[in-house]
Amino acid sequence: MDSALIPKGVRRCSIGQFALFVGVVGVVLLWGVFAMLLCWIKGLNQTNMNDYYGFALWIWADLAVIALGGGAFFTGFLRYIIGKDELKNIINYAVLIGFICYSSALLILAIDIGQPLRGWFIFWHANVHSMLTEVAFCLSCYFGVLTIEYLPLILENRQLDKVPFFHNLSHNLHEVMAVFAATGAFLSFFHQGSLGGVAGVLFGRPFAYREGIFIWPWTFFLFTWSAAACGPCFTIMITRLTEKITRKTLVKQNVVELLAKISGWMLLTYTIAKIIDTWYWAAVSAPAGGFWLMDFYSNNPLYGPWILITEVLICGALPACILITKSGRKNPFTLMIAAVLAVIGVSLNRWVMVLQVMAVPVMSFDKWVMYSPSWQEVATTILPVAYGVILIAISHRYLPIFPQERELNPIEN
Amino acid sequence: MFPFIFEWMWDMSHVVFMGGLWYALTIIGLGMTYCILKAAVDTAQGKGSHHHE
Amino acid sequence: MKIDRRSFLSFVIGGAAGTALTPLPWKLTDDLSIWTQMWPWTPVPQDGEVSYVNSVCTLCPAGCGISVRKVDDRAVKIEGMAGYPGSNGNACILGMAGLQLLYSPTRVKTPLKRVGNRGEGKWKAISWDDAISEVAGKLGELRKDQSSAVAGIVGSDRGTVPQLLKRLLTAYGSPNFMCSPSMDDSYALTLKLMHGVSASAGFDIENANFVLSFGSGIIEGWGSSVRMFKANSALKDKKGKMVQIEPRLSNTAAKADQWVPVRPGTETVFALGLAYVIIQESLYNKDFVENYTAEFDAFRQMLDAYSPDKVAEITGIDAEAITTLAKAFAGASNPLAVCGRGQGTTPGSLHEFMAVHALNALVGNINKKGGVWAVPAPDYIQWPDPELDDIAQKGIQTARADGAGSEKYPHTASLLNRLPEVINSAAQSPVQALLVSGANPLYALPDSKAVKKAFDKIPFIVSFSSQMDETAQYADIILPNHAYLERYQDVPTPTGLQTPLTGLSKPVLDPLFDTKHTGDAIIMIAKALEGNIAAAFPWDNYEVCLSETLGDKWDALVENGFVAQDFQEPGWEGAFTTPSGKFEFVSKACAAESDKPVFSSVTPEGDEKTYPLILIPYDSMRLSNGFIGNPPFLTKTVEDTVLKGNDIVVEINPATAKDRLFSLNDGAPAMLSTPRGEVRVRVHLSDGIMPGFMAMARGLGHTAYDDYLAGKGANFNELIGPAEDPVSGLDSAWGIRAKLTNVPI
Amino acid sequence: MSTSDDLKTKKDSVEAGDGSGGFIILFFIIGLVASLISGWLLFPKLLYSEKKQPIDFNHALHMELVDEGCESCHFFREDGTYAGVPKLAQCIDCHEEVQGESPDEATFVEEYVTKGREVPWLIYSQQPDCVFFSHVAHVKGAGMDCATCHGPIGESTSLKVYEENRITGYSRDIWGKNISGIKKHTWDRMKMDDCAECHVKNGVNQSSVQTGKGACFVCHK
Amino acid sequence: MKKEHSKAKKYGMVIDLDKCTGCGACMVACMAENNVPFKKDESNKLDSITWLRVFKLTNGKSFPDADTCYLPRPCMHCEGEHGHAPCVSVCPATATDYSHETGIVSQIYTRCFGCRYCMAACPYHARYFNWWDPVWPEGMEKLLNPNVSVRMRGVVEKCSFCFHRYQAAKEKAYYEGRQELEEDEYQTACTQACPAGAITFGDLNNPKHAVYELKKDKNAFRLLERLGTNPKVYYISTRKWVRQAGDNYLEGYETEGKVKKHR
Repeated sequence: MDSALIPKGVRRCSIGQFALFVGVVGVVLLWGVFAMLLCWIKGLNQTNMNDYYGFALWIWADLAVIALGGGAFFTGFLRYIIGKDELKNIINYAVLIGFICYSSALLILAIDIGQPLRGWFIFWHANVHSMLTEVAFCLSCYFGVLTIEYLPLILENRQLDKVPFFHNLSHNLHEVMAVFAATGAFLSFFHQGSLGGVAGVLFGRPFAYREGIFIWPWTFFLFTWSAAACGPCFTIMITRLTEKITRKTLVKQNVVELLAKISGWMLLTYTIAKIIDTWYWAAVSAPAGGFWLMDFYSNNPLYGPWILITEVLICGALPACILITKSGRKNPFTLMIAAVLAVIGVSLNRWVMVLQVMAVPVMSFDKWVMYSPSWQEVATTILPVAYGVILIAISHRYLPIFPQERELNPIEN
Repeated sequence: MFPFIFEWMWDMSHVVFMGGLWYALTIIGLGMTYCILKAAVDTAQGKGSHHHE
Repeated sequence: MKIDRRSFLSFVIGGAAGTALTPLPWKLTDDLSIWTQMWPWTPVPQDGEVSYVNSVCTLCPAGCGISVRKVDDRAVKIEGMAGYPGSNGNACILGMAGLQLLYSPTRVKTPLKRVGNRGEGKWKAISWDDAISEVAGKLGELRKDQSSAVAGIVGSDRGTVPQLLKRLLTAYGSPNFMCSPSMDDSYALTLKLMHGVSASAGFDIENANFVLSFGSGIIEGWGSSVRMFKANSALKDKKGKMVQIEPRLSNTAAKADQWVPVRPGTETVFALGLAYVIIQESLYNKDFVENYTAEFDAFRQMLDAYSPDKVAEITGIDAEAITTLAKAFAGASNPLAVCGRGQGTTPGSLHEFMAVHALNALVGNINKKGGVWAVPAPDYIQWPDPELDDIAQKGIQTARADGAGSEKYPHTASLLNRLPEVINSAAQSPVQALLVSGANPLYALPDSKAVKKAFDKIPFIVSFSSQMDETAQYADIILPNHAYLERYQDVPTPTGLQTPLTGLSKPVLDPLFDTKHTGDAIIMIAKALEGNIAAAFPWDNYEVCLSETLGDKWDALVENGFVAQDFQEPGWEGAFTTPSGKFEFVSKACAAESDKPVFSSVTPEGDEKTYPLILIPYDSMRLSNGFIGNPPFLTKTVEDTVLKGNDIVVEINPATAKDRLFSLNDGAPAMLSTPRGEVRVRVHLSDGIMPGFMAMARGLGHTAYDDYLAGKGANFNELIGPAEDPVSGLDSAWGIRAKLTNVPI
Repeated sequence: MSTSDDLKTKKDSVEAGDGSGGFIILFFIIGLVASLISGWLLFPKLLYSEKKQPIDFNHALHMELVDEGCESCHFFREDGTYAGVPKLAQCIDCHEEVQGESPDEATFVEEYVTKGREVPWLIYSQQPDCVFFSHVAHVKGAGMDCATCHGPIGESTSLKVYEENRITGYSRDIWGKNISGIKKHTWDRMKMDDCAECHVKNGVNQSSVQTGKGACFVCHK
Repeated sequence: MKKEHSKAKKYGMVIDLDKCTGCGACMVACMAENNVPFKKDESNKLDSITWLRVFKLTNGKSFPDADTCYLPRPCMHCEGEHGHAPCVSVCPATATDYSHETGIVSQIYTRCFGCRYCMAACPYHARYFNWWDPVWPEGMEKLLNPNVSVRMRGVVEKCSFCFHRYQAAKEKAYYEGRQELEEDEYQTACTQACPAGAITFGDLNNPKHAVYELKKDKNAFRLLERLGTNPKVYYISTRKWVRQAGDNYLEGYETEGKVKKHR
């Protein structure tokens, strides 16, 4: 029925099966949309956030999806700037994942603010000293870049490509893609960092505060670094997941391995940097603010030292070691384990840098405050996941996302 | 965001930050304009209509 | 021309491009954001001319001078009135939230007649004429054969409005005029017995430099709170000392220089222990004791039983500390001992008052600078006695329903706390009609269940409340008073002030609703009853009555808000009019009491086996616990260790919480039961409460008022019963045995 | 995936390219012009609702009768606050009886003066609630004339129509008569930028850490 | 700018915790003055707008050595370094600002778009978000103060040191042809209300104002001073444990010389 739209030379499931799949995920999406409308119409009292948790699940989700979407900029950076040409076979997917992550982040931000109709103030009345301003600008600009990067993919749809203008546009965009990618990488380095800066500049919160250079606290660099390290892991993870679902190999092993290797080294160096940062913070910055390290990890039901060990060692050092060893990344199972761990690690880091920052009492007479999200928060956080799944499903079905698919899955007639 | 807005100051922060921003926006804008215009010219020249055949 | 897809698309793109070049999208974006600045459902306060109107606050007996800020005809804020004696420029937390009472949705806006069952909340609005004739009709009917069956309950008996009600009852033929009891009654009785005078106690705390407080919440609303706060700060500035004797670390205890956590109920013993040391060490004021007191030897003999060691055993405070404290107290140049627990809303044990007052006598600071003064009652109300017809003559001779003035309690004027039991134990209620003004007995009397039961037996209840409080909700007719900022009212000497003072509460703004001053309502009822009753009320209306009563003070009062009487420290000479003509350490009146020891303590109700713990109340400035319901602002300031959601939180020592059959965590729910009632609570583990005890805030658990107050927490009075003081008959209960049980979650 | 399908589309595109190219541009222009007209002309008409003042007022006439100019009626209270539009109490001295023959005057006396009702004037220069504007700071402090900001209202003989933004509820005079926000006189527009313009020029309260200009609390409450 | 700083005012507060009775009058005065909304249930203190909140400190000892102290916490109006308070520099839309002229940290409700970054930045929890539409029971909106704008749902609000009173005092001064304000002309609602006289307010830079000397008291301290927030609210307590609790005193960590001082 929709065969005219499907790329040539590849096999897709029946339209019925596809519609069923999209329909099921669509229900989840609608649930999220309902929750979103509740938040917009009734206000943020629909959430479990409070005056101690001004930032909560949503901001975590924002930080996490942007870190995970970091695969797009870093792969782009490697492909177009460094010149790792093999990566062209996975860049499309990385861009798509990035596009989903960034559009989701923007949507979540639009729900998260108390006055959505005033959202544009962040641009118009920008305070350039605020890390959030930097985030907003870079995020929006980079989202624009991602859209531009995603655009030729859309235009390569079999039917659209037939329109000469679109065909030419797509062709031209490819020609200058390196420029966009470079701009995107430039923006990304900044906003990934400024997301780290969001927590790092909070000198009233010794748990989050870090020293740094110029206006940038160390978390600025750590965030960029970790996004560059873990973003590609997420791309790998989603690629593998897509392959499992479609029961097809879509990207050649050597491409994945190359990305995994680079990711591994990034992760390793990041982990080392993170350990140094943690040590300096525990030994110097925190005590200067009146806190021992363990003050941050005791007297509360959740945040114990386990979280530090999990984040840095189990989800940092361990996957890094797997990925930098050849056998580790050759074995699909350990590769997947490493990717998943890295993804958990970076998500956990973002959780800590948002939620634990809020939980730690700063005044000695204040209390640890725990938080659990309301269903509306959960639903609106799942909304982008559903949206992402649908967009991936549609894109995969109708667009030539994986250049190697035809070669890897020849149709036998 | 613009120099005519109340919050704007002619200081280092604004020059660096907004400079970076407008630089990026200019590149993106120029790049897109170039691509669209060139695509239009190409189309007018008849490119791309039969390339699959 | 065929409009195909492409043409349409082109049209749309052209339209979009064009629109972007018009102000439309930009102006809309801007206007939508501006719309959020002025959401129609968010109120915008109207601006106008600012003015200040001075008045006197009548929300509690402290009577602070207030200055109400108005914007045009709206009252927007209450502040303190500078220069007002005692409160000088400040008001308390409740006083400042007073506008929420004025503008409260729970105001009674028009006379109401009950149409549903009692307490059901079904009312019919009626006209004032109908309301007055209804009340007068009912009273007229009753007067035929049982005039003494009409009772009146007021908050305090001072001031013209309560006196008008009293006059109405007298002319009508009923002796049953009752006031809400408080520590002022106990102090008055103490002065009557020990000084032999009819006076209220004034505390020259500003000049004291050692304050020994027996559980009095000096900075928690005891006496005139604002004045006490100022005195406390002044004490800090001049490096004076404050010692707090109390089982719980109250704010006063925390701020005191020394906190002496005696076992509750043993305060009397502790005071006597101090007296023992003072006498033993010969630290007492020889001049005063030798020349102006009687029964000193009897007192000294009685004290033999209170050596520091024995007192230590009973009170739990070690002997050395007792001795040190006694010496410090007696050694201070201006020591002052005060009592009356918490805010002094319950009268307490008369023996305790007398024991504490004996300490003041020992150090000779009675009627002296920095001491306790006997302040004569205000004398401006000089109405001729009403003419009494036969019915009235006969009626007022009848014995009072509450037993006050009887053989058993000859010294006490009013015993409202005994009324519920008297009614409940009688076959037919001795009270057939009840008029309630400025009081909320259904909430504020101990053992609310019994009070309600008693009220059920009273066929006709009239409330004069301006708010729909518990008692008003239970009334048959409500004759709503103006809110306190809408009316004239004389304000007698603030409680505890050492110099007589008359204040005048003035209307700050015109009445918002169809209400009438209770004074006017009483006059109207009297006129409707005709005969000698009407004759007893020669005034056209209340304002005339008030201005005539205040006479030459009126103009000054209207002008300045108060008239201070020139009053010096009374001194000792001729100050005592007891049978001996001297200060009596051991009053004959008490000694007449059978063979019991002269100074006794009160034990809490309930048996220890069933109820291993003891529940005590505590007062907080943030909770109004009198007849005024907490306004929303106050309730907002209540900490979550006092009220959480709708659960009241009780303080319990962590050691006690662990000691129970089940272990309780902070914030855990539990059932609290006493011999009188049971409520669901949450526990707050606090190191500030003595092990074995629990403390619960007073002022919550209202069933009336609006959603901002009703149903929040529990009323302490539902859990405690009254304990009759053997001398005064007043309520002397300070706590009740209780237990905690687990609640299934 | 049929080849015939492909062929058909190709034919379409060829036709479109040849035949309807002109139409496409024409439609583009139609769309452009239509939107320009509606955005510039229709939109402002729809955005504002026109409201008439309860009664008309002749400023010029009153100016002749008073001694102290604007401040005769628009005065400062003793606490320095600005009384704004006069209250009935001020008018009543002269207007207890109907003066002259204007029907508005008759309405004023009958509807408002006799009944003791305040006139619900619509205030052209009413700033939003978030704005704190101190008249006294400008008039007494800086010695400015009323007309500097308000224009020659004192010379007007009748009140203009009050236009209210349907979305924001603000007077049109705040944003300005001109929909594009262009102004000729100071009184054409009363937005934050207009206040700031003068404050910056004169160096008033330039104490903000964030902007180096006026601190927010100078004009906001 | 530098020159302006020297003669600039720096309004601040000194709160004597020995005198504070914890009565809460300051809280109510603040709420009444500043149109702070109230809900039916305010017992969840994590969602209860209280510009000035009185905290209760405990010394952690057991009966009968336990001790408590109340600590009123308005907005600290942090100066940070050169006016870069923790909250001011993070606000993306310039809705909060620091004025060198008064030293007051402002919050503009109509500019704020509710991102709550400032709340994350403030260690004192002095900032509150309007999670709910403010609702006054019928008739009670009459007590709203026209000098303070009512906040709408979805924005952050906080103590302004009753800045509208400064504006009002200035208006009076202009009317009377003056430029400068006397100490008593501008006082916050809480200062004025405190029955115990525990709060003193004035210009920390002005030797004629009471706060100038009070802040130098040997028992004076500021909350979380070592974080470098440079707050303008000082506290005085003769109790050592209170002073230590106020600034996260670290047992065994030599802080001498390491604590950032911004006096």
